[in-house]
Amino acid sequence: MNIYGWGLPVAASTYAQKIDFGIWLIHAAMIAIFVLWGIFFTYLLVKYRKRDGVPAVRDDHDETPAKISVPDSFSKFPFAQILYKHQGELKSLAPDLIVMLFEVGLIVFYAVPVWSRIKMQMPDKKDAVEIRVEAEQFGWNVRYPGPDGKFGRTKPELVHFSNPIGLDRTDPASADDVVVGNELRLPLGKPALIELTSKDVIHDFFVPEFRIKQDIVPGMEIPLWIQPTRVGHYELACAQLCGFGHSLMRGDVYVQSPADFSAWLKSRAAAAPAAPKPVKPSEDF
Amino acid sequence: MITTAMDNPDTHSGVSNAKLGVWLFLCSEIMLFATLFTSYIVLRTGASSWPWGWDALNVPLGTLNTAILISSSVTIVMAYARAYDKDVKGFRLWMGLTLLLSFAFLVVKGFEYHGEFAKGIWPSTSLFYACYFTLTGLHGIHILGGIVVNSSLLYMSFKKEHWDNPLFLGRVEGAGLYWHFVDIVWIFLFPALYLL
Amino acid sequence: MSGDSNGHGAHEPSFWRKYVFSVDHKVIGLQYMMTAMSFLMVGFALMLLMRWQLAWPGAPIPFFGRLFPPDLAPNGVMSGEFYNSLGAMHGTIMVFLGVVPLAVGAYGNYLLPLQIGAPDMAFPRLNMASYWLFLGGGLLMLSSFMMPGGAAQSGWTSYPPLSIINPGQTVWLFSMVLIITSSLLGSINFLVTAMNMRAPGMSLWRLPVFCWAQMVTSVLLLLAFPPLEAAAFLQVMDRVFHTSFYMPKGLVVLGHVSTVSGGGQPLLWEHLFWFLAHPEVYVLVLPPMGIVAEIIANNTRKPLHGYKTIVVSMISIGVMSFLVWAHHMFISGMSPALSNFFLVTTMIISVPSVAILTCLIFSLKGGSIRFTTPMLYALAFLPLFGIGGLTGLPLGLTVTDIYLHDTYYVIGHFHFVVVTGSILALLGGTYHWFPKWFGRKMNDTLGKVHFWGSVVCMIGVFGPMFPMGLAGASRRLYDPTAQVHNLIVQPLNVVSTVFAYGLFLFQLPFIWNFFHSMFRGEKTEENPWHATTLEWACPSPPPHGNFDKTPRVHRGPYEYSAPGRKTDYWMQTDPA
Amino acid sequence: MPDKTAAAPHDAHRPNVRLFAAVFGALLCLTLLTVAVSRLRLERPEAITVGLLIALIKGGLVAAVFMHLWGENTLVHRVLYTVAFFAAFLMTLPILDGHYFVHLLTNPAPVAAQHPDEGH
Repeated sequence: MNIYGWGLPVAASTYAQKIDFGIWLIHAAMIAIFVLWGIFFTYLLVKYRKRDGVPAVRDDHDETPAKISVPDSFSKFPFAQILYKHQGELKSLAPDLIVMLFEVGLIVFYAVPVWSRIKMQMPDKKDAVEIRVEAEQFGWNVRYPGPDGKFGRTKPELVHFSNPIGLDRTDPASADDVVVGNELRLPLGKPALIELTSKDVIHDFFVPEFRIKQDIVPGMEIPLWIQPTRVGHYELACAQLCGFGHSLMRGDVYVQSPADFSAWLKSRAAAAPAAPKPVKPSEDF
Repeated sequence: MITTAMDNPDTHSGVSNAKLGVWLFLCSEIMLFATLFTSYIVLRTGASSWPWGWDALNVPLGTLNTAILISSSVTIVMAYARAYDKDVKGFRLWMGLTLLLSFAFLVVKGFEYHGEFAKGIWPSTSLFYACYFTLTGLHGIHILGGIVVNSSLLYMSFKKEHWDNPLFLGRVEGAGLYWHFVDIVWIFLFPALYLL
Repeated sequence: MSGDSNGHGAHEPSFWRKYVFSVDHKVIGLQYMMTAMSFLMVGFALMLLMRWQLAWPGAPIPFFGRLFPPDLAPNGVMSGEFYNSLGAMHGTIMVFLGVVPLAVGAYGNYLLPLQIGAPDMAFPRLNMASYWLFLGGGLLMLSSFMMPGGAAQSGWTSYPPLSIINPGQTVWLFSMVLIITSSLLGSINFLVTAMNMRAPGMSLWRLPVFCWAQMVTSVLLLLAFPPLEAAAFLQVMDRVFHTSFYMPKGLVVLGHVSTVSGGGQPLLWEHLFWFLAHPEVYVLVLPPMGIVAEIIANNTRKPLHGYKTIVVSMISIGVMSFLVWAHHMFISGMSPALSNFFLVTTMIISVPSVAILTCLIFSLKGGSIRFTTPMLYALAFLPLFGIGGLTGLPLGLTVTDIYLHDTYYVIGHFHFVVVTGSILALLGGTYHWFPKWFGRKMNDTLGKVHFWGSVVCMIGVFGPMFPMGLAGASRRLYDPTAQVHNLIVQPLNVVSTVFAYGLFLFQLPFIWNFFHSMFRGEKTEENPWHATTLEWACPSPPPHGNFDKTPRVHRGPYEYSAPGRKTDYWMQTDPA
Repeated sequence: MPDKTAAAPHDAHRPNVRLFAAVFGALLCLTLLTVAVSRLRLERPEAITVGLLIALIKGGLVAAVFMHLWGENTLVHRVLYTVAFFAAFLMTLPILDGHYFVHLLTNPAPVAAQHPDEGH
């Protein structure tokens, strides 16, 4: 099965289908509104085109309401009179009412619940794979806490091309941290809790197959969660202009079976440098 | 033209062009300073620490400047009162005093800035000083603008043709409105930066 | 405002006073028009360069490639920096120097005093100052291409810290301050004119829709621009004095630890920027809506359906437009709870917009529709702007915006709004009011060629962007083929580019038509379209001072086909 | 509506010099008061409340008396209400968002919820 095609890419996370549902529903409604409206529009253009000897006919309801005379049958019902007099305005608001009801439905039953599910209800750290993603011009540094489950300290002064996130290897917690460049591996079916940080400018974490997109703002740690539903190789792209190399800023996302994932993580943790290395100040870089 | 239009309440708002124009301009200024205050509040709440004005700035000089600016607000409204009574000399006196006070404000501000620079403090020193220099600096630019307007009115008051022009009093009032607005901005800036 | 407003019996002014440093709102309006249209062409030319790179990434630009300095385009191939500055400048020029000055500066300046029956603006000299500030800001903006460091390359949104790190931004900020000041002076002038200078009998409910649109627009400009001005000052401070309003602590830029004191917040800029930039969208849209309403009423030969509904909708759009700005920031890292507030306001603002479109369509009912050239533009506006509006729906909804944000879907959406909406209406307005400006008509055949060519090409350029966005193609990519998920929709980029060149070709008849008709076009009378509003009650072109004697207004703006009258139009000035 | 009977040529306000003097005195006293209160080093929230309150009174006096807002044409009042409305939103919403920023800084641990996700 092809991942990419016309229309939306393949859906590979739990909330992807919810987002797709909204996209298709709105597009169906949009097309319906546009077609109905287009038919009416064309009909008006043909029917009321200029013809010799056929003058334009003013609609009574184009007049100001005060001038409209109300039929006698309405005399007993003052409210009905008002409605009758304001027919013109009410008629033009009728399509609005339909659109409004549709929108209210969307907000109440779809947008607010799904939004809070995706953006405001993060998984518990116990059940989740914790990952930190630090973006920079123009690449991704993905960090796993390693067997001890703790992220080590980082310092901006220690940033070096061999140590892209400035990991302080003197901190015991950071000794087994796994740092990989431009590669994000996730286990299938388990929620991943990702903390997004940026080293320099605003970037954006975008994986089309997961339907997730989140700006990464320097100075902030923005949480995000993903629960993959499909094994595969996807793409992590930056979606916020971050400089001249913006289009080159991409990474690979691999969703693996939990067994494959932990095997990979173990091999990487074993390969992590154990002893602290002397680090030069970054000015020499 | 204007007087005939004023006679037409259907199609005239009842506020003269100059005054309405000044008020609309002040509206945009309100939005400008509202933005600056918003930025100040947002940055301050987000900051890990924020110095107390008494430790970081020269509060006595700031208080003096507040008094100077308030006095200049009174002198300009007195100048308006004199212009209202067509008292040419009185107008010149009060307008001259206003100008004098506004220069005094800038001089005191200059001493204050100088004191900070001498201590090696620049806008880039910390977020607090960035806010302080930017906000007071922009306010100072507004003072300069006011000085230009007020001195041109003082200059105009030496020509009789302007006193015969029914619009002259409106101009004095407009300049006053602007000056009071600059005063109000300072009334909020002073506690925000120096005292709290 | 003293003696300037009344030019009768004045001696003939010199060439400079009459055509260059004029205080006459009509001359200033035409100056705005020429300048803004030139800027539109410049912005369009930048886009043509970008479209080449997007369709055939890495291919040398034909003919022009060698003309650029090697650091911008080595061997004629556009560099990433150059692409980014083209993108930033395209957005800035089109919005701030093209469409807004055309819609407000040109049309508003020329038509507002005429339509309310005033001899000139309330403050003619201020009006001249606005134009010259605008021109200065515009030229400064253009000159930034020639300056060391080049033009701004952080997008028209200028998000920090990128905009503070990147070269070229300072000139952008300074010219923005000039342009903003120009807009502020202009909007004060418009509002005072509309409040105080209306002819006797011209009560607010007798104003044409176009005047209402200009008034609402002026309020938006007046109150939305100052926050950007303040935000721009702060960014200037960050760039020039190394403060850190928008710079957080501990940045490491390309391996170098930043030395600024830190503590700033990039999101603050986003809030302040969008506080302006969302109302700005309605500044782009409301005056063209007013133009469409005028043209439709005139060419259906009947009153607009729901005049008051349209006006009230415009006012509510104006109010609401201040409360929706953060729907541009749903995924920016802003508080997700706050997003729900902006979601609701965004859905509310769609209500008055739909009401206006509905009223305009219902206005066709019962009419006797003349398919004149301006009417074609006004009619095309309705469905095409409708597409732009409808595609805003999935972008305004928080959940679907997660996926569609910053993709080509967004580009398609707002270009349908601004290009097939605003620009189409503004072009239609040119055909409609050209007889008033120059006393001559534009050629009809060329107008129709221009119309059909432009509409087909515009749809061809922007239509493919929707499927591209759905496939996940991001905007602002120098080389879209660098990301795997874009490859399948890359052919659509080629389609878009081809149509963009077509669109350029179809503007040539318009340019020729405009200048040729200015001098050689068929002469017309005062009121060639048999319209009812006040601008048609004075000579074409109107003299300095506009009306021979102050007009007196007796009725509403769209008294077409009134029963019991010989002619099918009843001018606002006709006594009986 | 404009007062057409006024002696001044247009909508000017008759100045009241005594009132101006009184306001001047009040403004100076309030300035000294706010400086004195600040010397007390109250807790930040209280200090801000008091300082803001005094500044509001001072600003209000200047606006009402010196700028003649007291007794000004209602159009000017309406214009100012409009601006106040928009400025209120301009200030509140970014400040609210600023609080979220602080919240993220101080408790990065996000909300727990029913995970893993039920639907596949």
